Amino acid sequence: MSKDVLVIGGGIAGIQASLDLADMGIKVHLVERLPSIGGKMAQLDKTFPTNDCAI
Amino acid sequence: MLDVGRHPNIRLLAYSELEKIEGEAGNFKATVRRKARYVEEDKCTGCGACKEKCPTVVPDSFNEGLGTRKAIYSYFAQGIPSTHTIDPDHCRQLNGKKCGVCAKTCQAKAINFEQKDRIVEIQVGSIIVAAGYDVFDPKSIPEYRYGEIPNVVTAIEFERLLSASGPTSGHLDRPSDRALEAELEEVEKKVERSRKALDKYEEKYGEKSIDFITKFRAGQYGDDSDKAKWAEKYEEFLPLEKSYEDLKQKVSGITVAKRLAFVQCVGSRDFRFYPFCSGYCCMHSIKEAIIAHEHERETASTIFGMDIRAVGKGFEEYKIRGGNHSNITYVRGRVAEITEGPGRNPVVTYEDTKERKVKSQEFDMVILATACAPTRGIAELAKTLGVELDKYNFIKTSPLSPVDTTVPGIFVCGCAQAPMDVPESVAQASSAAARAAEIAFQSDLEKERAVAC
Amino acid sequence: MCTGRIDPALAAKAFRKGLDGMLVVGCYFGDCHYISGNYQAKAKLDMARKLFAHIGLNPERLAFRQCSSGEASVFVKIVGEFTEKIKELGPLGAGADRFEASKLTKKMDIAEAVLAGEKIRWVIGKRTPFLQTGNMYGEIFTEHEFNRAIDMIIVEETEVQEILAGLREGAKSVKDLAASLSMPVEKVFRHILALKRRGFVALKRIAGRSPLYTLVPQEV
Amino acid sequence: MPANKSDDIRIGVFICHCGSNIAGYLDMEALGSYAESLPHVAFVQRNLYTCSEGGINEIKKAIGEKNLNRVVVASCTPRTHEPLFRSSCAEAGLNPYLFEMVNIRDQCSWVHMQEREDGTSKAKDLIRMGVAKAALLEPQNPIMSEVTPRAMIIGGGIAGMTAALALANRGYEVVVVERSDRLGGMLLNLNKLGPSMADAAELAEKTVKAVSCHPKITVFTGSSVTGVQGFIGKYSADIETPAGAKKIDLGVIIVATGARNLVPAGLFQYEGEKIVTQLELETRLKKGLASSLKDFVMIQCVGARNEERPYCSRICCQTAVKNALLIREQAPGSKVTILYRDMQMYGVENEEMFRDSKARGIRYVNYDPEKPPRVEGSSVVVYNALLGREMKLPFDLLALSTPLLSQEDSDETGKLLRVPVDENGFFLEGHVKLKPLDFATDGVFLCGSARFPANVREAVAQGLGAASRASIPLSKGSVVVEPIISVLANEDACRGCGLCVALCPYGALEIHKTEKGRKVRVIDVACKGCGVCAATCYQHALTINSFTDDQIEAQIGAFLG
Repeated sequence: MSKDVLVIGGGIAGIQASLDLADMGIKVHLVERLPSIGGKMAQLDKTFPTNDCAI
Repeated sequence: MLDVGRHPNIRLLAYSELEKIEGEAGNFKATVRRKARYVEEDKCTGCGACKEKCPTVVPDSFNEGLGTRKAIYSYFAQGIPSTHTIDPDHCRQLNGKKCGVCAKTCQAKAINFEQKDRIVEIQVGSIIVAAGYDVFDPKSIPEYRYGEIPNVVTAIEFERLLSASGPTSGHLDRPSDRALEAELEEVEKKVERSRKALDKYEEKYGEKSIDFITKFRAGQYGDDSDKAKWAEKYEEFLPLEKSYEDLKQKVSGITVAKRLAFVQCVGSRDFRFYPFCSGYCCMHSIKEAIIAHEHERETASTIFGMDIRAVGKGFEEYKIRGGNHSNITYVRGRVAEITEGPGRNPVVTYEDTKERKVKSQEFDMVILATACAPTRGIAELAKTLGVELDKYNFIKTSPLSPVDTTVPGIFVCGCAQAPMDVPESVAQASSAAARAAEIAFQSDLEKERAVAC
Repeated sequence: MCTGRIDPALAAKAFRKGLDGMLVVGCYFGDCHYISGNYQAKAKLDMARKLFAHIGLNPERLAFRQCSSGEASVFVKIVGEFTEKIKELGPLGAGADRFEASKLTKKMDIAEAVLAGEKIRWVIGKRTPFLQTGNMYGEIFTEHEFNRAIDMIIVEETEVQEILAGLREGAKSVKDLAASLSMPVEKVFRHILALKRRGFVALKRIAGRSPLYTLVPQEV
Repeated sequence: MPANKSDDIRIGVFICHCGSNIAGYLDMEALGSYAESLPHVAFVQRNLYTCSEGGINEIKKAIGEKNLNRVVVASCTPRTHEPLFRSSCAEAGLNPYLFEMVNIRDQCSWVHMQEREDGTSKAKDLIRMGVAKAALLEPQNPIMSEVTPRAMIIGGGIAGMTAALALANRGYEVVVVERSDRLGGMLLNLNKLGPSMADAAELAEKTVKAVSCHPKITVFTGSSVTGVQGFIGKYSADIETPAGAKKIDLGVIIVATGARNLVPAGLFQYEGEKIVTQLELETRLKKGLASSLKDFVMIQCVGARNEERPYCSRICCQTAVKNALLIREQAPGSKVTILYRDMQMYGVENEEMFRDSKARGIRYVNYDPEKPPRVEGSSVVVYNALLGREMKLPFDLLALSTPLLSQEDSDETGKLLRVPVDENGFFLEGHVKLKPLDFATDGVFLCGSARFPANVREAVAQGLGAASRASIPLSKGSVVVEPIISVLANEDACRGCGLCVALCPYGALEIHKTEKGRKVRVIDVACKGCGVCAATCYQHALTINSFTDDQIEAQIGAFLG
């Protein structure tokens, strides 16, 4: 039995899932295809409806 | 994002791909290929000195190819990890040429051209798939002529043009104008080179080229081979100078894009491609139009859509605000085709369903609100994991267990499950985490479970 | 830490120490990591700018600007423009808003006291509620009314602080104070009465026919 | 700061070359000797990479050998490297809050690559400021508070029940407080759930049963929360139950109070018989439609997307399409026409259902809010833009799609929990994009239609998600907070006026009575250290650890030379 979790994809969904689990004390292995995590959201300039900066 | 990088419970395997999964819920064995970066992760400090010196310029995929990066690069400025990566397709050294400039520059001695892919095996109890989506490639819609008309761009490309950290530092320079400017620069260099060559002759013979050529053409110099070369150079120079002046004229007339058309449902709600609604694109277009208007107060945007779907919290209000304060006009209807008019301006032909007329309108730029397409490689990933896909190639779930895939212990969140916007992705990510945590703590709780009815 | 931490009195202190300009750069509205700190910062600094303008300092020397952490070029532009502006204004005390060194210190002491004052902080702090849900009587203020109220408070508080500063030099009569501060006698008298009521000022003695007022030491 | 104390201050300054990133553009030697000249500086060292293992060891060694009690590193950005340097100080036995970082790379050498002299002089300024602040730093200790391993969920609808089960299955005790006399919420009034057409009653029954007999879940029906005190990890709630008042200790709270349906009194001649709401139509469909009904008309956006209620209620279009399909099933041959403004059939399944409904002959007529439909006897008259004329649609039953409204008492619930509601009365999450299920106040979470109208699938996902968020403090067992927070540095100066309490965005300040009168108190674990209170307190009674007025002034003073 292993308690660890494998998360595939380092976009906003993968990041959030990883942080939640890690904060619960579960060890997470986050695999991302690209050289950096961030996904599509990192490419956004601002997000609606508040026009916040995306990252 | 930064928190992921420094969380003691997260092992970040960036630039890696899942190769194989064995086992079952509570006991999976994952095989992951860590691709060679040719940079040692534990030595690289992310300082970026290497990329300053790297001689090879490559289109930047983070900026959707609108800007450039080097063959050694960090994916984007604030990227985590900040470890740099050598692009093996473009690096001179890795392609058998002499270079190694980065290795010489790096004082941390982090460059390692000999690095190989590594395979790691990981034991896990559950798996969360958050593989995301791809932006639909609108090239397959012939009537929109994306890729042919330079000033027709996708929403994500436009996002990079709007971004202060993007290739235009947030100025709405049209792709055709940027190409023109690049051409001018190119021609300017040629003119300069040509001018220099002429200068040498002029100095040598103490005569202006323009005076010389009249005499030469009149045959005054006979068959002096040096003079013939001068003449040849000058004949080359003349059209070059002409095209330079023309270009300069054109470039001086360039202004930023101020008339924008947003075309909704590009690839979505379209039987030829994806029949579903991608959910976020209406709001994305409204946002881009509002930001564009913030950048340049004279900007006027028209959003062409069948329905404007503003269903999230505060979205409808945002849409109304856009109309009232940001010069946005909403037109109900589907765009039939896009053509190119004078001044490289795209022309949109559409049916105005309110007035029941086919109309055409000229814009400075057209932005295509592209569909949320299942990510490339999702079929392969699903096969590796053994999970089923739905008919559109998103990962299948059941309506009342929104994050459970068809395999116990494997969960899904975000756009890998279906198109959704950011807060929904975040909420679903937490849901998937809750389900995964249930498995992680299951053994501790089995006794208590037994008591439950 | 957040721009909301910037105490406006710090600006007065900094100008007194010899700073020529102070630029506060915060996040965009709605994007504050601390929810509303940037709104607070803007309200406080706007108020400080008004005060500085009132006492003769060019308010451009204090600026509040916004950009996001991802916008290097915007930041550069903001800093560049501000630097140019300050260069154009010249050093404080030597440029267009010329003060003598001794006067500058005095002015900044008064500015600091006003900015650190109870009244002004309550009004600025309660800006949003005043504009949205009204004051304790349920009167809702328009932006314009609120700004007028602020302007008035700035004028009054400056006068009060000037009077207190005058008294710090020793007991004085209303007439003397009015003369040295070039303020109408009735106005000084009104402030003195209010200060007396609040226990900041007391009657010391009567010199001839005019009463002399003095400061009451305050507990910290 | 007492004078005798400052004599003992020994600052170590470590200047990083960052390879050539800093050293390539600034005069490092000059920086080094300049740092040595600064007050209290006992040791200066330059490193190729201070963050490398070698650099870190040098810091640790110097702390011991040179008896340093403050450390300044002049290098890159605290965003990435401050945690590393802090923990290195701690490892060498120095309180990590006696560390100060100066950014001479991102904000200096990188910006001034062509201006070696000016860049170097700016770096000197920055180092001088850092050293001046370091001299005034005080040791701090992380703040820890235990978490009571129990969650309270307010609202026993599908979102609340899902959250309750998820937490209980993780082994935490859960208290569910439901206002009505049974669990189930809005689900109890629904017929089928689109687009799968699953039976709502079946789901309700299954979930209610699981919740009711879970050994870890206590359900209070017919009950309400009347008071909440405390903060994350240490809440105490007063619950009014039919069996009397109860007081329960809690660690976290989830708000799942749901929403209610607008009854469109006065709109489109609504009377609840022949002209009904979609919700009433659900009940009729549940019982089976009378066979006499043949012509059905639905009107969307009734009482929504107008001046009074500007928002779109998200789920009414899908409800209408679902009910239209069910009508066609129950009454084959019937006519169903939906009058709409925009069909909000977002996503994969909704759009599919929408398409399906068109294939099955459900008719859609777009109407312009400027020319809204009107009821004339047993017909609806509407202007059809496509035809360019008015149409008259007779109906046997007219269904009005009305929006979900926030609960009437959401404002009071918000005040009770010290969390905000938006202008429409829905609870306002911590961040619209990135923290949809959290509140700005730690320890309180949000899911379902209490946040914004959600369908059952979304409510389930959010219920699970909120459980995930809430389980974080529960599983840690304690809350640890960075000590860079507000402190009442001068209690005597505090007059208990409460201005800071009114301005604190996190509800982290409260007024309490002491022997010296009313004074403010900082709730450590709730404070995020924004500093608004310290910048507001006219008595200078409050300050922020590591960003005190003295420290900031010292930096400004040092900047001026």
